[in-house]
Amino acid sequence: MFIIVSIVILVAIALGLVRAFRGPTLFDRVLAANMIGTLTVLMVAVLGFMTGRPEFLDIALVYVLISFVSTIAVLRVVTLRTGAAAAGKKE
Amino acid sequence: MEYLIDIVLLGLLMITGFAIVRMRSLLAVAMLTSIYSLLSASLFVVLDAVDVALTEAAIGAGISTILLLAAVALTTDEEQAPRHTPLLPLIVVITTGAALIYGTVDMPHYGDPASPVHRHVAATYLHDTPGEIGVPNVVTSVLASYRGYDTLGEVTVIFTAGAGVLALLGYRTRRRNSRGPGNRKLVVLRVIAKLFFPLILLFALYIQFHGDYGPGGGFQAGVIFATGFILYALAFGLGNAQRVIPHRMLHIMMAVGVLIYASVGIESMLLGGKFLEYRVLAEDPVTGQHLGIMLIELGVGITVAAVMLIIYYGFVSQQRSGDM
Amino acid sequence: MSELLGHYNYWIVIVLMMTGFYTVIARPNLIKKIIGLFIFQTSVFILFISMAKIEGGTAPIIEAGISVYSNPLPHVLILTAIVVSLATTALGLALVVRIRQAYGTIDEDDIQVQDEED
Amino acid sequence: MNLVLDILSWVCLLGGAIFLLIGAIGVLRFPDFYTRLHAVSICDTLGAGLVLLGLMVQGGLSLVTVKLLLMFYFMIFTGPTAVHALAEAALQGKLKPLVNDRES
Repeated sequence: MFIIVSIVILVAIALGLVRAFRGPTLFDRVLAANMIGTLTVLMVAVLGFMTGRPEFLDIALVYVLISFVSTIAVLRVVTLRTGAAAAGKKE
Repeated sequence: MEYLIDIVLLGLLMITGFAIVRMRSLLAVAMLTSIYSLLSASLFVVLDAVDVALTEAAIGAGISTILLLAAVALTTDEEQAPRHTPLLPLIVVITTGAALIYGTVDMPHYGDPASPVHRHVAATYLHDTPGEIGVPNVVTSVLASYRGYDTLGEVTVIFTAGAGVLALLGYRTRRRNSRGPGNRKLVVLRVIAKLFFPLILLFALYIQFHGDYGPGGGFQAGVIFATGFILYALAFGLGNAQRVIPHRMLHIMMAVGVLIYASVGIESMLLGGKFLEYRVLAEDPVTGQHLGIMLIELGVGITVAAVMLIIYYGFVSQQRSGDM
Repeated sequence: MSELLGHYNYWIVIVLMMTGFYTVIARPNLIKKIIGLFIFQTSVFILFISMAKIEGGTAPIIEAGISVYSNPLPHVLILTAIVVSLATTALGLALVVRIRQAYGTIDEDDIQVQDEED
Repeated sequence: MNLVLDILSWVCLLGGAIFLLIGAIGVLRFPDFYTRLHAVSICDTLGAGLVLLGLMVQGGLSLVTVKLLLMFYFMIFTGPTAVHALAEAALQGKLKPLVNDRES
């Protein structure tokens, strides 16, 4: 049963990858990366149960906390760039 | 069944690798790189390397993406079209690849228990760890005790790299934050950051001190600790983060970590043992091992956290337009 | 199945390695070169971890009732290598940033042209 | 009793998996960025929540369940925040349409 769930998660990751390759905007790629982050968390959790040693959920927990930080970092960089570019245009 | 997941994950990794090479927009490449690390960390879980997966999770998903983005923001987003024909590199690459694939023919099969890798010292480590070191996590015992020299070397490399980044990028202390109009939009982020900042630090401490019993240790904890502060800096600005942990303090911490590690070694020499022989640190050899491992993991954690933060401060304080 | 695919992991590792290698030698952009190095590094990590796996084994954290563990030694080597690789990548990126400040470009060919003019 | 719990957890896991798949298909098929945000939110909240719930039932009363609960707690905070920040950044970018990805 866990194998079915993990296969579904793998398929979902593949679909997200297609979106990340296609774009078209950078935001779509960030969105796809964010979704793949969530899916990876679930994947690691399900794998822990599948191999019969679910005490290794720490990895998934780290992911939840860390991938959030990186998404925010991307958006700060992009927003700053647009802000700076807009300011440059006005002058 | 795990074999199937292994195959699919490796296939996805390969496709992502190709896409990274083909794409021109470097910000998009940075996003794909973060996806690439996510996939490789799941692969490490499938391959039973939980400690490695934890490290890759802490580093690949967070700090390495942030660094790459900061570097792209400081240079240029767009890659120019290559001016040379890629024919010669392609020939070189295909020839080398073919030679390497020919080399794999004689390698033992994947998962073969009789492979030479497993015939060497690994069995001894697995067998002796419960009695000699007394910690369940064999990776920690090998890292900190059996191969303590190696790890001291690695920590010194990290220290040197941190010093190198410091020499190249320097640092500027920000007095105060720019309270521009954009800051009002950060309300949601700031509330969440306030909620999460202590939790991430607490979790880093858990990883640091639980490393003997589960996946974790000083390397991972240091990175997670630094990521907590990066979240703080992202939400409240670099100036405020530098008021919490000033740059000077990081310089000291970076050296203190390595010094703790080395002085544990010297202490054990003074007590009549060999360098980094923790047995002599306490009456009972197993307690001594525990104490030594805890101390050197602490040293590793301090150095790694300080170096990661120095790198982040260095890259961000180069940005002209603000706090990133 | 396992006879046919016994070397699958190694093949993918080699493909990834060559992808990184190609990026390093064929792309003029310095950041792209560093990303190529990153892919190369990761492929080496996967190679080591694949070798450590034992059929039917589990993570090397001792627990009562489990007898087969995967090899912990490559895990230790790669664990430290990942952190070191991040530190050295940061050093490389810092160099790229300084090169950009000195030359105004991070394209290898442009840098060479500027060097020849001097 | 055990069987009931097992069936309950399988239902949750399968339901979660279906929502994850729906979300992923939505991310791929929806026509523009803002609509895709909805699809991702399904993955982040309902899909992840149900899968974690199913795992919690499997874990029983133990430290594992506490960790899963923590994960769920983090997820319901981080997911919406990330999507909110994304939407805002995109809105800012679209209003001053300078962030167009040059590859498109």
